[in-house]
Amino acid sequence: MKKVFVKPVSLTGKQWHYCPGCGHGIIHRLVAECMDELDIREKTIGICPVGCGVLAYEYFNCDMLEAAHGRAPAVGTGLKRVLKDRIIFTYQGDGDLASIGMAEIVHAASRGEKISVFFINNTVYGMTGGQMAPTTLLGQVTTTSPYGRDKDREGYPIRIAEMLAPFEGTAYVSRVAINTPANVARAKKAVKKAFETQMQGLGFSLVEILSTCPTNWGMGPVEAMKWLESNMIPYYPLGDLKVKEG
Amino acid sequence: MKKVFVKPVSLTGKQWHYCPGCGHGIIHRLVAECMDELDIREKTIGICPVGCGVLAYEYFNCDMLEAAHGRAPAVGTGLKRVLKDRIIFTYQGDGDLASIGMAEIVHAASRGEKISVFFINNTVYGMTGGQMAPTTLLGQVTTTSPYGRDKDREGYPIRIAEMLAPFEGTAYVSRVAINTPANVARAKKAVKKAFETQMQGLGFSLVEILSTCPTNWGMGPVEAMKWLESNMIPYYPLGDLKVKEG
Amino acid sequence: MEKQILVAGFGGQGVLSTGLFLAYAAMAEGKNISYVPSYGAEMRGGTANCIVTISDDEISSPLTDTPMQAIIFNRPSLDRFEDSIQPGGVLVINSSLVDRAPRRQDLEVMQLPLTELAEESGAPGSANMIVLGAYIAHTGIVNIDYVLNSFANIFKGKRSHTIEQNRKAFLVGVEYARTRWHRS
Amino acid sequence: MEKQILVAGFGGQGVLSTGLFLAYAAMAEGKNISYVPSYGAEMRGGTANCIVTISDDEISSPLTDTPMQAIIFNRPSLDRFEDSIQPGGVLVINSSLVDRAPRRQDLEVMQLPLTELAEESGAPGSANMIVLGAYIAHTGIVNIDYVLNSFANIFKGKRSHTIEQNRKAFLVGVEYARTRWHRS
Amino acid sequence: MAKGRVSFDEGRCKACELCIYFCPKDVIGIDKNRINHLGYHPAAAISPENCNGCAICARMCPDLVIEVERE
Amino acid sequence: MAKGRVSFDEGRCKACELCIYFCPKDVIGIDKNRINHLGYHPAAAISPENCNGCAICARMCPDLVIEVERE
Amino acid sequence: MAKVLMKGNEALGEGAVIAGCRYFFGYPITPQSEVAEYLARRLPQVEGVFLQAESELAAINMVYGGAAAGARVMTGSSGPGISLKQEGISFIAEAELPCVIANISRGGPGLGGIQPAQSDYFQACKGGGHGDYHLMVLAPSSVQEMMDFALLAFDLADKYRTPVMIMSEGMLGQMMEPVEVREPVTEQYAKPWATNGCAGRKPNIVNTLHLGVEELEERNRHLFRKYAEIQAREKRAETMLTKDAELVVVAFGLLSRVVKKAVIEARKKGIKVGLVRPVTLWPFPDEHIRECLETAKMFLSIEINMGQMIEDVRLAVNGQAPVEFYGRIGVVPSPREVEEAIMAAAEKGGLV
Amino acid sequence: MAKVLMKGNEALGEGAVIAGCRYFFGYPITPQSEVAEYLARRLPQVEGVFLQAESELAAINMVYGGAAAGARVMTGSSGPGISLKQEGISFIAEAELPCVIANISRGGPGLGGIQPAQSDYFQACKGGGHGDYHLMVLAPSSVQEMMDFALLAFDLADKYRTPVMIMSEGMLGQMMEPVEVREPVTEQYAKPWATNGCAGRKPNIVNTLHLGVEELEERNRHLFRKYAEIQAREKRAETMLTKDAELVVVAFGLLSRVVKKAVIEARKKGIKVGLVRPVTLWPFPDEHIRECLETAKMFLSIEINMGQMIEDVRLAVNGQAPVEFYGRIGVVPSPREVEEAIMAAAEKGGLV
Ligand SMILES: Cc1ncc(C[n+]2csc(CCOP(=O)(O)OP(=O)(O)O)c2C)c(N)n1
Ligand SMILES: Cc1ncc(C[n+]2csc(CCOP(=O)(O)OP(=O)(O)O)c2C)c(N)n1
Ligand code: SF4
Ligand code: SF4
Ligand code: SF4
Ligand code: SF4
Ligand code: SF4
Ligand code: SF4
Ligand SMILES: [Mg+2]
Ligand SMILES: [Mg+2]
Repeated sequence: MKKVFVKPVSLTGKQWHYCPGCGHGIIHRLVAECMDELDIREKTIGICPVGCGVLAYEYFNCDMLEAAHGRAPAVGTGLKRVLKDRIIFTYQGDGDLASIGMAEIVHAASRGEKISVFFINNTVYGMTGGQMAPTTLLGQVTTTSPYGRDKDREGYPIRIAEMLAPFEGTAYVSRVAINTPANVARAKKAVKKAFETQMQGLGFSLVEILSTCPTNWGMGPVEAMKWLESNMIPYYPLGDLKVKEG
Repeated sequence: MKKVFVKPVSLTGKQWHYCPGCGHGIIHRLVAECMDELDIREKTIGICPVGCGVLAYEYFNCDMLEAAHGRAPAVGTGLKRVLKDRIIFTYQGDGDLASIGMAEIVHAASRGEKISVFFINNTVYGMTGGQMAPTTLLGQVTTTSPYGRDKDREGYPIRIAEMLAPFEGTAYVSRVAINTPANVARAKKAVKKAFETQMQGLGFSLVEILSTCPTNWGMGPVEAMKWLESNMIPYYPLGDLKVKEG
Repeated sequence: MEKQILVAGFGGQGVLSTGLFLAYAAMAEGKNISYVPSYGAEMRGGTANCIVTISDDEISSPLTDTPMQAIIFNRPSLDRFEDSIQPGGVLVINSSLVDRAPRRQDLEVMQLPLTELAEESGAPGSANMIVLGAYIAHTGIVNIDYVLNSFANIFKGKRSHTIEQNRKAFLVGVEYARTRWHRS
Repeated sequence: MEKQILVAGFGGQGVLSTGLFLAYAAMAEGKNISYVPSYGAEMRGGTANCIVTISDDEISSPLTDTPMQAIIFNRPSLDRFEDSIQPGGVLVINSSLVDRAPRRQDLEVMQLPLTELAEESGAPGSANMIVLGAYIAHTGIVNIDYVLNSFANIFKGKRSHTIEQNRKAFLVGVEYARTRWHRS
Repeated sequence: MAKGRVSFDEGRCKACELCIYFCPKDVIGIDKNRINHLGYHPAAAISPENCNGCAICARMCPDLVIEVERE
Repeated sequence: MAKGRVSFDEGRCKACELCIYFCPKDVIGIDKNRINHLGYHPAAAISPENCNGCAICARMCPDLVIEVERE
Repeated sequence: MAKVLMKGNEALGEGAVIAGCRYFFGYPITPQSEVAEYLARRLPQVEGVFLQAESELAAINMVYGGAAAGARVMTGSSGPGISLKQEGISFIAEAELPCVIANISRGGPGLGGIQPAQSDYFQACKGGGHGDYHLMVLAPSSVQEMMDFALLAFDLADKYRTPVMIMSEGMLGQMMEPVEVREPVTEQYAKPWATNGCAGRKPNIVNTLHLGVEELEERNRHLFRKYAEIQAREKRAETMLTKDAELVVVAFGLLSRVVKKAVIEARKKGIKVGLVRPVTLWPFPDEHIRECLETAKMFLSIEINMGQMIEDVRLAVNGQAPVEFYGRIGVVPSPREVEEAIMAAAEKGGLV
Repeated sequence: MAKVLMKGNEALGEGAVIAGCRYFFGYPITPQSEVAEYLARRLPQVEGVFLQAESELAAINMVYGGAAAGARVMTGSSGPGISLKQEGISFIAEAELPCVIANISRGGPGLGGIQPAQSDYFQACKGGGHGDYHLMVLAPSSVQEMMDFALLAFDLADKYRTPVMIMSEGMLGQMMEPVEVREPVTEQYAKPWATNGCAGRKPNIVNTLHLGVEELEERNRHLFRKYAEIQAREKRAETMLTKDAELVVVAFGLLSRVVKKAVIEARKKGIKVGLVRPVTLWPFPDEHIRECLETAKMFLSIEINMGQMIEDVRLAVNGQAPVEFYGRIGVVPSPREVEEAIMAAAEKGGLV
C-alpha cells in the first residue's frame, strides 16, 4: 500500500482552532498542498487576516505575517515591492477583504500588484460571532441583521470576483467552492493557478472561495455544505472570471 | 431684452478661489442650476470633499458640510439615514473618491444609499499640487509619477463609473465632460437626473464629470479643454452606464 | 456573605450558560448577583470560564481569583484552577473528561460522569443542566424549589421550547446528587 | 549683521521665486541664508509671502515679524505688512497694483510700475526679475556683478533656457533703479 | 445688429479666455488696457454688435463673470 | 477486499461527520464509545473492508485527521 | 421597578435608547460587538436606524453626518477600531458635533488581546487624534453605570457640543448585573446649527477648515475656553475613606470596585487608606486628589496598563507626595492582589 | 563639501536615501508632499521604490510589510493623515518593526489649517494609537537636522526595532537653508527576524496577537523593558545658558531657534534666562530639565499649541518650581514676541 493522502509539509501540523466542520481547514490544506507541489514553501510569505484565519501563522509552515484587519493587501504590497522574487499570498475573510479592507483590495488589484489573494467568503463574520458581512445574502439572518438582510436597509451583497475581474491589473480571478469533492478539486486547481500567475509575473490573482461557517449559520457541517450549494452558488456563480495567459 | 443667463440662486455668488479656467467653477454652476430648477435648495445638504472643492461650503447657498478626505459618502449616509426626506449630494475629486475614499464610495453604492455623488475626475490631485491620482492616465507626468505613470510601477487608471454601475444598489451612473458647450449641456442633464433619481428614491446616483486642472497639467485653460477631449475621453468614454427608471 | 462560584471548561460545553443560569436563579431569589464571563468570542474552541458572585449585600468586587466553589468541566480547567479554590470550598468535577483525581485534600470534591449521564438521559446538549441540578441540590446555594419554579422565567422567548428538556436534565442532576453524593 | 527681507504679493506673481533668487544670490556670495515661504499649496489663489534672512554669521532665527526691508507686489500685502517694517527700512512697491501711497514716513519708499514695465519689456512673466534688479541695484544687499555672473548657476537644468530672458528683465530693473530711484 | 447682449462682472474675471475660445461670433476679447483687482486683464465684448445671445460664453465661463440678455 | 486503508489521527477529530457524509463507500462512522481529549466522539472506519482508497474523506476532512493508503 | 439582568454592553445600548439615541453606526469588534448587536435588534423597534458600517472609519464619519443632522448618534468600538476613528474624532471635536463613542477596551498595542485593559487612557484623555482638542471621557464601574452614563453622556454631548467617550474595560461590557432600567429623559437641546435643510433660514455650515492664521488660532482658543468651562464644572469622582487617608489609591472603571474591596480589607489591617475613583477621566478630577493632600502621605495609582493615569495623578499632586504605581495588563487584578499592592505601598511609605 | 540649498522636506528625503532607505510609501498632504515628490524622483535613481499608496492607512501597512521584509522603509504625512496611521503605528510598535515616520505637521484639530503647529505632541509622545507603546520622536530645528535626523532615525529604528517619528513644524519642511550633504552610512543591522522566505531556517512570524493572558502581559512588559533602556540611553537635548539660569525656557523644533534669539536678547536686558531644547520628545529629556533646578526658579514652556509638552515639563520639575506656558497656534511667534513672553514670565516670577 502506498500513501495517497498525507499532510502537506507546508503546514506545521499544529491542530487548529476552527470549529468542527469549518471550511477554513480544507482551504488551508489546499493552499499548503499547492505550495508543496510548486515547491515554493521556502520563498513564500503568507499574510493572515483578522478573522477566524488570524492564527494561520501558526499553521502555515512558511514565513508569515499577521496584518491589521483588512490591510493584508497593503502589507503584501510592501512585502512584494521589497522582495520581488518571493511569493506573497494573503488569506482573507469576507469581513476583512470586502468590508473594512475594500480600498486596499481594490487598489492592489488595480495596481496589478503581483500577489495572490485567497478570499474566503462564508457570508458572515465568523470570528466575532456571526455579524453581517458585505457578502451576507439577502434575507440571511445574522446578529447584526436580526430581521434578515434587507436591500433597503443593509444593501446588496457584493460580488467581489465580478468587481475585480474587469480591472486591467488583474491577471487571474476565479470563484470556487468547497462543498463537494469535485469542487474541492477545482478549488485546488484555482489556488495553484493563482500561485502560478504570480510566479509568471502576470499580475494580481484572486481566488474567491465559497466556504462554510457552521457555527454562525447555526447548522451542522453537512447541512452547511448543502446550504452553500443551494444558497450561495446561485448568487455567487462558480468559474474563472479572468485568465490572463503568460 | 430679457435675461437668458444669470447666476443661480443656489450659489452664494462669492468669488471662488479656483485657478483661471478651472473646471470646478463650471461644475459648481451646473449643480446649482439643477438645484434651482428642481427647487430643492432649501432641502438640500451638500458635502464638500478635501480637494480643491473643499471650500464649496462657501459657494453653495444651501446647508453644507465639509467632510474628511474621502469620507463624504459615509458622512452623506449618516445625514441621509437621519434626514430621509432631504436631498444629499457629495462633491468629490478623484483623489478624494477614487483613492483614499474607495471603500466608502463602493459601500455607499453597494448599499444603494440614496444620495447623489458628483465625481470630478481631473486625473490629478489639484489642491496638493499635482500628484498622481488613481485616474491619472498611463504615461501622464505628475509630481509623484515624474517619469510618467507606468502600469508596472503605478498600475492602471481606475474607471469608477464602470466599476460601480454593475452594483445592484446603483440607480443612475453616468460619465460626462465639460470640454464643449454641448458636453456641458449633457453634463447638466446628468446632474439633474442624479438629483431626480434620488428624489424618486430609486437608489444611489453618481455622475463622473471629466474636468480640467490647467494649473497642474501645466497648460492654458483652452489647451486643457482640448487635452481632456483627446486624452481623457478615449480612456473614459462618455455616456449613461446605468439608468434605473422609477 | 459574598459567595463566588467559578465554572470552567471547554468553549462548547455550556460553561457560560451554566453560570448564567445560576445567576438568574439567585437573582430570582432576591440576591445580589454579578456574572463575569471570560469572553473569547474572537476565538473558536479554547477554554471558557465564568465567575458568579451571589451576595445578600451590595457586591463590591465581581471578581476573585480565589472562588469558594468551582464547577469544572474538563481536565485543563482542573489543572488551571484547582489551586485557586478557597480552603474548605466545594469542587464539582465532570469525571467524563477529567482523568485524574484532584490533588487538594482541603476541598469537598464531588464528581459526576457528565457525558455519560447526558447521553443516558437522551439529551446530550443538557450536560450543563445536569451539573447544575446536582450542584444546587448538594450545596443549596439557591433554593431548589424556587429554581424549579422559575424555569419558565429563565428560558423565555425563543428558548421556551427547551424548558421541559432542561428541567428533566436538571432533575437528573438533582437525583444524582441525592443518591450518590453525601455531605461530608 | 542679520538682514531680513519680506517679499509679498498674489499667489501667481512670482513672489516666492523672487525671494528664492535673492537667497541663492546671497548664498553664492558666501553668506548664511534662510528662506521661509508662506506655503499655501492647498489653496489656489490667495496671497503669498516669504522671508529671506541674509547674515554673515550663523542664523539663529529664520523668522521675524519686523523685516528690515520689504518688496510688496500688491495692495493687500501693503495693507498687511506696512506697519511691520523696521523704522528706517526699505519698502519697494509695485505701483501697478498698489493704488495708495504708504502711510509710513520713516521708510525709504521705492516704487515701480511692474506690470507695465514687464509688458513693455516683452516678458510679462518676468516682473519678479525686474523688481529684483531694481531692489538689488538700489540696496546693494548682494553684489550686483556677482549676481549677474551667477545667473547660470541659479537657473540650471530645465530652467536654463530662461536665463537670457531673466537676465534681460533683471537689467530692466537695474536700469530703472539707477535712473529713477535716488538714495535719500 | 446684435440680438444679444453680454455684460461682464469684470472683478471676477480671471482671463482664462474660455469665453473667447467658445464664442461662435468672436464677440469677446481680453482688454489689455485694464487690470482688475485680481491682477488680470479682464475679458470684454470687443465686437458686441455680433452677439447673438446664445449664452455659450456664460455657460463656459468658470467664474460666473458673464450675464447674457437676448431680444 | 479493501483496496484502500484509512487511518485516523483520532485526537484531531472534531466529529464534524463530513468524511462520513462524503465517503462513497460508507466506510466511516462516529465511534460513540470513545471520547478524545477535545471532548468529541471521533470518527473511525466502521466498514474498513469497503474502502477503495479514493481519499475523498481525507480531502473533505477539515482537520487533517485522515491518512489514506491504496494498493 | 424590578431589576433586569443585563450585560454591560446591552445596558449601554439600552441606555442610549432611553437617552433618545435613534442612530447607531458601528463595526463589530470584540468585546464591543454586543452593543451593536443589541441595537441592531432594538433600534428598528423604536423607528431608529442601526447600520453596520463598512469600517470604523466609515462609522465615525456616519456619526459626523448624523450628528450634523441634529440627531443623537452613537458609535462604539475597541482598541484598533478606536485608533481608526482618531481622524474622525478630531474632526468631530473641531466641528463641535455632539455624539457618544463607546470604547469597550481590550489590551494592546497591535491586535493585542481581548483581555480587559485600560491601555487606551492616554489615547482617550490626551488626544489620540491630531491637533489640540479634548473628548469628555466617562469611566463606568458597573453595569448600572453603563446605562446611566449613556444617559449622562448624551446630555453632556449636547450641552457642550462635544464628543463624549464612554470607556470601560472589555470585561464590564461582557459581565452581567441586575440593572434598574431608567426613565426616558425628556430634555433635548435645540440645535439651530444643524445642517438639516435651510428652509426659512440662512444656510448652516459644518466645517473644520480654517485657513486664516488668526481664524485657526481663534478657533482653537474658542475650543479651549469651552474646555476650561467643562473643567470648571464637570470634574467628577467618587471618594471613599479619604478623610483621614494617608495612602490614597486612585483607580477607575470596573477595577475601582476591586480596589474598594481591597481598601476595606486593608483598613481592617490598620492601614489608613482611601480611594479616589475618577468618574470623568477627562476632565480629570485633580481637585478631588489635591483635597486628599491634607492627610495623604502617598498616592498609589492602580491601572490595568503600564502606567498612564499616573501622569495625571502626578500632575495633580505636583510633587507634594510620592505617587506609586501598580499595574497589570489584560487582567483585572483580584481584591487580594490589590490588597497586597496596597500593603506593599504602605510599607514602602512607612505607613504600616 | 559645498553646501546645497534645500527645502526641509527634500533634505529629509535625501537624508533617508543616504541612510539606505530605498522604499517610501506615502500619500500626499500639505505640508509634507515634497518629501513624497522628492523621493518619487530620487528613489528610482537608486533602484528604490516610491509608491503612492491609496491612503495613509494603506501607506502605513505597506510600511509594515516592507519593514517586515527587512528593508529600511519610510512614510510621511501630516495631521489628519497621521491620525489615520494610528492603528498601523500601534501594530508596528507591537510587532517591533523598525521604520521612520515623518510628521510634517499642521494645525488642527479636524482639517484645521496648514499653518505651522506643534499640536501633535500628545499624539506623538503619549501614544495616539491604542494600547501601551511608545514611538521615539525626534524634533529637528533646521534643514540640516532634517537630513541628519533622518540618518539618526533609521539607525535608532533598527537598533531598537521600533518606529521612529520625525516631527517638524510644517514650516521647517517648507523652508530652505544650505545643507551639508552627509556621507552615506554603512552600518546596517542584521535582521534575522525578517519575513523574507524561510530557506534554510525555521519560518519567521511577525505577529501582534497575544491571546493568552500571561502572554499579552509579558509582551507588554517586554516592550516596556525596551522603552526603559531607550529612556536610559537616548534622551537628547540641547541646552543654552542654563548654568546660571533662573528662568529656563523649554521649546523644541524650529521654534527653539526663535527662542534662542529671544533668550540672547533677554539676557542683554539682564534676565538670567536659559533654554532647554528637547531633541528627543520621547524619550523626554527630563533629566536635562531637572539639572536646571540648581539655579532655576521658574520654567516657561513655549509651544505652538495650546499646551502639551508643558505636562512633561511639569512632570520633570515635579512641583519644585512653577512652570508657565506661552503658546500660539498656526504661527511661529517672532523673536520679539517670544522675548516679550520671557520678560512677562520673568516679571511674574520676580526675576527682573
Ligand atoms: C480594526 C478592527 N476592526 C474590527 C475588528 C474585529 N474583527 C475581528 S475578526 C472580524 C471579522 C471577521 O470576519 P471575516 O473577515 O469574514 O472572517 P471569518 O472569521 O468569517 O473567517 C472583525 C470585525 C478588528 N480586530 N480590528
Ligand atoms: C487624510 C488626508 N490625507 C491627505 C490630505 C491632503 N489632501 C488634500 S486635497 C488632496 C487631494 C485632492 O485631489 P482630488 O480629490 O483629486 O481633488 P482636486 O483638488 O483635484 O479637485 C489631498 C491628498 C488630507 N487633507 N487629508
Ligand atoms: S466561527 Fe465559523 S468560520 Fe470561524 S472557525 Fe467557526 S465555523 Fe469556521
Ligand atoms: S489646482 Fe487644478 S483643480 Fe485646483 S483650482 Fe487649480 S486648476 Fe482647479
Ligand atoms: S452670447 Fe454667444 S455670441 Fe454673445 S458673446 Fe456669448 S457666446 Fe458670443
Ligand atoms: S471665461 Fe469668464 S473668467 Fe474666463 S476670460 Fe471669459 S469672462 Fe473671464
Ligand atoms: S478513502 Fe474513499 S472509500 Fe475509503 S474511507 Fe475514504 S472516502 Fe471512503
Ligand atoms: S471529517 Fe475529519 S474531523 Fe470531521 S468527523 Fe471526519 S475525521 Fe473527524
Ligand atoms: Mg467571513
Ligand atoms: Mg483631482
